[in-house]
Amino acid sequence: MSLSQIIIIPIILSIITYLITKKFKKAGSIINIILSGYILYTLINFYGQWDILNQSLNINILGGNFEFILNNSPLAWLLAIMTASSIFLISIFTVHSQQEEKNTASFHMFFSILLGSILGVVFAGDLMTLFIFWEVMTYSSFFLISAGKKEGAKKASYRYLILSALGAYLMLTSIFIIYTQTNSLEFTQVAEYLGNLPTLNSIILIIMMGVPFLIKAGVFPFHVWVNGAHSNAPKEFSPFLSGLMLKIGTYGLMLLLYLVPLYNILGESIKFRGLPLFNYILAIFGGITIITGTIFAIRQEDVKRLVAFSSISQMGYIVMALAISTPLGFTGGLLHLMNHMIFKTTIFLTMAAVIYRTHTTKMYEMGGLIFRMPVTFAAYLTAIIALAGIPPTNGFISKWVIYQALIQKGYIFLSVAAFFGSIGSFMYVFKPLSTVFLGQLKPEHQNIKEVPFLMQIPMYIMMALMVLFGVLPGIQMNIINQIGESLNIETVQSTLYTITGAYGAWNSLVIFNVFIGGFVLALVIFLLAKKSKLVGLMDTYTAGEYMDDPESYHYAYKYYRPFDRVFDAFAANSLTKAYDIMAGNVVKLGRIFKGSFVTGNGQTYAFYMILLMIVLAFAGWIV
Amino acid sequence: MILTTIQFILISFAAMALGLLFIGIAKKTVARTQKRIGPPVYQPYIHVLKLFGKEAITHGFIFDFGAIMAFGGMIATLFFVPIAGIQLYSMSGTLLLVIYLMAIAYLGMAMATVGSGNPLASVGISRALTQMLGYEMPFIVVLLTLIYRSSNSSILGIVQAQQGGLLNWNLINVPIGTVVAFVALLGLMGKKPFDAPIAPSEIASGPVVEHGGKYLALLMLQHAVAIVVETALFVDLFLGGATNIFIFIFKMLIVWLLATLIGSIFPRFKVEQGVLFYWKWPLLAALFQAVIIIF
Amino acid sequence: MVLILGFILFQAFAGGGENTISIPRFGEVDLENRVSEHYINKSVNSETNSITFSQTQNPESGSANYVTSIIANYRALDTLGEVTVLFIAAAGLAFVLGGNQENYAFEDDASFIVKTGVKILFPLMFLLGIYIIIHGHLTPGGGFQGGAVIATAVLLKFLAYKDYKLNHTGLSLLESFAGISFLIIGLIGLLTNGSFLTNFLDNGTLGALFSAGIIPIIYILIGIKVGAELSGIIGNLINA
Amino acid sequence: MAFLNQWAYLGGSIILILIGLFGVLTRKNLIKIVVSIGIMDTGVNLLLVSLGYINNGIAPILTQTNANNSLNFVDPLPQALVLTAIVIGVAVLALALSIVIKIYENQQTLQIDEIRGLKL
Amino acid sequence: MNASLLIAVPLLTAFVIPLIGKLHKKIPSFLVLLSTLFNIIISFSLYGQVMSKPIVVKIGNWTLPFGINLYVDKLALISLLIISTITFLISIYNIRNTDELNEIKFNTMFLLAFTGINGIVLTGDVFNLFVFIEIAAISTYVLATMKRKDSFQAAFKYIVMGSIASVFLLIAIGFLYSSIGSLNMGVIAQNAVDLNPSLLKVITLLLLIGIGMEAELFPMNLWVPEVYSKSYVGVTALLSGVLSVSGIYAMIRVYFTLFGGTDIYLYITVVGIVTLLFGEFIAYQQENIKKMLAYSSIAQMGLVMAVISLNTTEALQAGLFQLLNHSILKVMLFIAAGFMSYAVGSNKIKDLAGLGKKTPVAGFGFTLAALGIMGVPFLNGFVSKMLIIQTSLGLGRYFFTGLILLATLIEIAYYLKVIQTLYFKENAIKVKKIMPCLVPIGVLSAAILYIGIKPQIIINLLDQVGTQVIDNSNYIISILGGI
Repeated sequence: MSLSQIIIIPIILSIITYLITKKFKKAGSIINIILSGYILYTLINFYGQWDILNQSLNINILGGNFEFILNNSPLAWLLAIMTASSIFLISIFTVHSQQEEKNTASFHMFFSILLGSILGVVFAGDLMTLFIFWEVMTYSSFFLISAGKKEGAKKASYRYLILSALGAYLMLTSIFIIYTQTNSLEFTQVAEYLGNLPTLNSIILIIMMGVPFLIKAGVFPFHVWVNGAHSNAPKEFSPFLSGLMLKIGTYGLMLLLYLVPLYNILGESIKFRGLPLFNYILAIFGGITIITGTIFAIRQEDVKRLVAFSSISQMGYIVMALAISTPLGFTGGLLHLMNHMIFKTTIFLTMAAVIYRTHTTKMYEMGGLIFRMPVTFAAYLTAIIALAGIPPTNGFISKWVIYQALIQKGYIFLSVAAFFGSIGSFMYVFKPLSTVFLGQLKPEHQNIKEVPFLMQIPMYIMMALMVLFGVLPGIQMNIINQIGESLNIETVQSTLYTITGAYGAWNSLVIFNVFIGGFVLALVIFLLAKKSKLVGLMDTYTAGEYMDDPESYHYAYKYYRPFDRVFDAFAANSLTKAYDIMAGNVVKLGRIFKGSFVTGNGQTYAFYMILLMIVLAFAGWIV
Repeated sequence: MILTTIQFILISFAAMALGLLFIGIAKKTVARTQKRIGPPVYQPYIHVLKLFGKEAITHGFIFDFGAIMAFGGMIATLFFVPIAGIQLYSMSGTLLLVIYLMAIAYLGMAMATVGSGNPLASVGISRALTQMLGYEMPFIVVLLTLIYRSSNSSILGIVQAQQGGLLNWNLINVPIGTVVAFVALLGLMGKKPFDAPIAPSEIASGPVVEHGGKYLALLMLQHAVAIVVETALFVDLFLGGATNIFIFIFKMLIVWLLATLIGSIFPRFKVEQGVLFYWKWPLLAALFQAVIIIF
Repeated sequence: MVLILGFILFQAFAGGGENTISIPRFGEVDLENRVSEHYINKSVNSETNSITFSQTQNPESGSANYVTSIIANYRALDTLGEVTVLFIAAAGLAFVLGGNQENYAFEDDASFIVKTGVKILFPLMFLLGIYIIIHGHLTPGGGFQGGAVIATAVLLKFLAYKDYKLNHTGLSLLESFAGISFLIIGLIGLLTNGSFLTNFLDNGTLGALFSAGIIPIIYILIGIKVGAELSGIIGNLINA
Repeated sequence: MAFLNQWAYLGGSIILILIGLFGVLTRKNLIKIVVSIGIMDTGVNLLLVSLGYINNGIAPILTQTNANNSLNFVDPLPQALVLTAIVIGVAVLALALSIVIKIYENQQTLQIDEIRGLKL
Repeated sequence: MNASLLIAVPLLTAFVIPLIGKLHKKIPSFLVLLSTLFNIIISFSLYGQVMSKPIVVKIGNWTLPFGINLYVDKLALISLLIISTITFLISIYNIRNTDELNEIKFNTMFLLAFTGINGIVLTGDVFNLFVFIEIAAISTYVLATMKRKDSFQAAFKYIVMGSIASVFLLIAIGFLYSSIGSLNMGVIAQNAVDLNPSLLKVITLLLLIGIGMEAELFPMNLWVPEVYSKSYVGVTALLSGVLSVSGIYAMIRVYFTLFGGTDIYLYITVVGIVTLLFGEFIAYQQENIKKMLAYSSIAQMGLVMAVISLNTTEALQAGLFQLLNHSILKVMLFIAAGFMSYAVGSNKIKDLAGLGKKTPVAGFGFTLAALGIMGVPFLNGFVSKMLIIQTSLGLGRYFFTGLILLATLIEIAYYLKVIQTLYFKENAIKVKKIMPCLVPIGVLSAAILYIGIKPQIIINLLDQVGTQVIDNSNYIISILGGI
């Protein structure tokens, strides 16, 4: 298949998917599995053919002077692979999990459209193509989100689309401003043009272009949509939303930061510690995002909301690292981008599995599921170890590189934010672990089973990936370095299992050995000691009390109350309110218009007609 | 290979022994400050051996797994903290690593305890994690300052940067940082006034409430190793380490005793009080220090 | 408010500078630069030549009444539209008032004098209407005026008799018929001379009764239509 | 006098229009509004005719007495237009009246501010 | 074929309907169908001829500029095609759904309105324009009362405003005639440049009021919401999708052809923008779906006028494209919405919850059209939006663009609400079983998608239209011959 085909085919196929799935519920998943699998295969064949693979797709639009320009670069390839693979895995997951859903057909249709549009976005060779597929992506994801069962889904997706549309229009405006100057929208020409502009104008243009990306990435001022959307989306879509949609936003940011080398454009502007102020502000936004996300994540009682907020904070890392735009920062950002996709997808998948069985997302309504769903637990455990950045998983490596980048430049605030996020992540990832999987098993969950095998497959694969990349980060470094070359950024030197940071190198093999060693030692000691006897969970120290119902014996609700008490004031007035007020004003203005003009009295209408004439007449004399 | 393994085992057991000794000394010291005679110094060894002998109860595999993970993780951490310049595995950039490796141990412990299904344990863990967020912030800021200063993120490198006399110690060059780090160390070691997580009188010494027999023994060993690791880390970072093992241990002991004494005279913070305390003065001081160093 | 508007409207008469066109002063209209000159000289298609009453043979749009010639011939499309408007009004009115219970007719018949007067007047007025319609192209008046007169006659009937009814279906059929034939005439013009509403008949002598081609026919049709519609409107308004 | 002679018709007709407009804008009775519309129409027609007037011109009809096109006829076109305009005006008025009747039947009043749906 | 048939045939049919309408219940609807179809065919047959040079049809065979003439250039042809096609589809919809109405009267009026609209587009004579505007207006007055009950009040307002507008129009025509001495658009266009400025201004303002009535410009459009929401769906669709087209056409004729040389475009820009914002802001907080659509179409009209009044070829191109899309999309929206609200017997948006599944066809139609208006790629609305933004930015009108984008954002907001209600909410209102109006929605959807994916043809066509309209010398020459 050619590039244009892998973009168009899913979009065309979606309708067929819809029709078939109306008949056979499982068909949609299977079609998507095959489709994404095949696309994955094709993409793997594309590996290495950078910039040879330039194609144009002639759907004439916008007065014929336009055609889709597609281009295969390492970065695009990476994101495409990530997209296809995660859709592949999630589709495997949906075979069972979509059974009791009502609108399965539309789910799969939009999922497949989404696949095509995201591929279009990443392979886009010019701004217009990017924009068009961007819009398609936005709308299809909107439908996917609002298909969520919860009532909040409507509001969330609504907010999501309005924000996205706002961003889209800013982008569009800047695109056309550029287009009217340079009759081409190829990234290279655009970069050239922006380079020649006076700094202020180019910054304004770039901000207008960047806002939609920031919105998609859920960065600080625009993060309001993320939690609602993630927590209310269908349980199978949340993994994708968090694992990839957010990354597409960062992809756009990367285009601005590196392909349109912001660094050169802002070369002579104000600098802060050798970093253009613009980038620094972006990084600061990243930091704020981390802190806000963490604090809110710790507060949550709904597990999906919790993970959603953790996504926000993790995106903060990526944006921050990318904004620093040193080689280390770039590498760290990309590494974390990949790793976050892996472990966040896993977390959401496990949560989807849990919801699939327990039909609730409130953490205090579950508990002790470890004995019922061990595989899910294992996957979740690995994922959170990765998320909390604990060796020997992939999460730590990327964070380590980011820290290196931060320390190298000595950004104190950013470092504090980063560490706050990473240590806070201990708190919020441990909360579901302890309240959902550990602790007392609820009576109503006595006889639930582990999810079907098909739903376990993605978890296994993800676990394997996390450990693999934890031990051999060189695999990722390889493609990252290629990306670096293609964007002519000097690369971080690395072997299969070492990465050389600014101060000191990383050697995952040693750590792995030592870790195994310690673990074995402990195991030996443990086994040497006397065999212990197994007792039930209710058979514990109760200070002489008799406890008979697990409900009251499961410490889950408001797990971190003391901590939350510190931030109550902060959480009370969030940014969301501000946006709601804005929406309210539109209504008010409408009321004013209506009240003053649409009185329902024909004479008033006539009066306004005359008034208009008079006003215009006098305007005519004045002007 | 064999040699490495043997060294590995020896070092770990040495560390355990040392840690238990420290615990004994601490008990003695506290008793003396409170006008008591206190247990003999070798009491902890007896405890551990006895516990290994006793029969224990378990609450399922996560209970076992957690205990193993806690101990193993702490052992693993041990090997990245050079004690008197000895570091079995040579690797640069260990400082950040150590912090996170310790986290493994804590995570394991947390899992084990929560896996027991005892709410008191859960409360303890939630407190512990909350407090962790408290003391890590200033501590890590100080560490970053050190790394930036000696432009090297490996502990050995920082030690080497302090060689040659008292004046090169970070104790002198980074005084505020040292103080902050020490206060953070108190929290790290769960000493009063930062021992809300294991408050024996409120939550029946929280995390370990369910542990008996070998589990408790494992946790005690883990605690012992943890003490060694933390004190050694402090010595390495601020007291210029040492080439001679005895001097090194002496320094560790001083730090440990200091911590113990302070702990023995302070009342207990509530958790959020602790956190807020850490974020008020220590964090500000650490940031101030960092600004001084970096600019 | 309204006065300001009036002020604005009067601006229109403000004489502009030279070489700008503005509204001529009242009564000082110069037909030279208006299209109507050609209408008066009947020289739209042909050359300007002197026209005299009852002598000129076959002038273009051969009606002695210029207004009629304009209405029914030069600007016949307007008239068609106008007829349509009236048709819409009649039909619409019938529809709007259709099916209402109340009856706005008088309680009882008018006095004997009125009745007798109507008895005498009705045929005369009807006749007068027909006369006006037929001589539309010679004398003042025409289809509309005649139709109006006829409708007035019908109104008299209503005044006189409280339970006077019109046959609305018949009227509407009449309207439709008249309208259709108007259009058909136009279409015949289209077929014969390749242009809609062309005067395809011989114009005869200026001023003769049977002259001016299709103008009398159109006017008769209009007369029928208008008479029917207006009386229909009256009927509907009085008692639908 | 000359002034009057010149402005009587134009000005008068415009004033007539304005009166009608004023009525439409201010009257509260539906019938009166309709009547005012009628006044406006009349004003416009008068305006059109007067725009076509020529000083001491004669009616644009050839008859035995004035039987030649070289005579000083007034402009016939506006009169034709006015004829059309009148008819249209009549149509609109009739329609408006019928609607007023219906409204009266539904609401039993003609005052605008008592009628639901006319004044909210 | 002769263009005058475009007026004659529908009129004839309209006259015939009362005669034979009694024979069978459905005859009137089918007659309407036939005549609209006939119009489509004629318009297409004129296509080739018009592309080479504009057609001038003399009525009554009088030499111009003395007789009345019909004038068909590309713009007129496009408008004719839009009008007749849309009306055709609406009348297909009417066949099944006019049961509660008086068939004969309704169809007669419908057809007469159609005639009037055609006349507005075709005529080349100012007074004739007035006559046809009146025909369209009066017949819509009647149509507005079709639903009986409350619709009378709305219709009365409509009549009052309409008659004031027509008076103004008449005054303007009188002034034009008495100053220029002819009613032919060509002659007027030729001399309009020399008009005395104050006179010119008065005339243009009067015309703005008079024709703005049809073009639904603010504040002449205040009758729109009530009439739209109170009248029968087919009528609403006709008003919004067809009458407005003719209104815009008349505006273009007057302001580009008659007063092409003069500078009066700022008025329209301002009025257009105000109309746009007015419509969007009110539509945003409507609970009644028909009113929402009404305000939305007001806004669209404003947008079209504002864009057109930028007075360049591209602007005309963009504006006309938007107009085309508007008439397609709005008609679809009105049909679908009317269908759904008929199914649940309510106009409240919240009562339509879950109808996307219960009445799939209408739901699909509404959603597609709404997405088109929002400007989703690969639908027609996207292209026109692109063109508009491109044009206005190309002219450096940043503020203007900003306002347009703001309006579009609000538009997206309220259409989304409806879509979500349709698909992702539930309520227990029971749905009447009625045959889905498959044909119109199908055709319109096809059009939307086709234009969205291959706008090439239309864009080129409109480009030619723009170039032809933008300087009125073409018009003058084609009417009066070489000057």
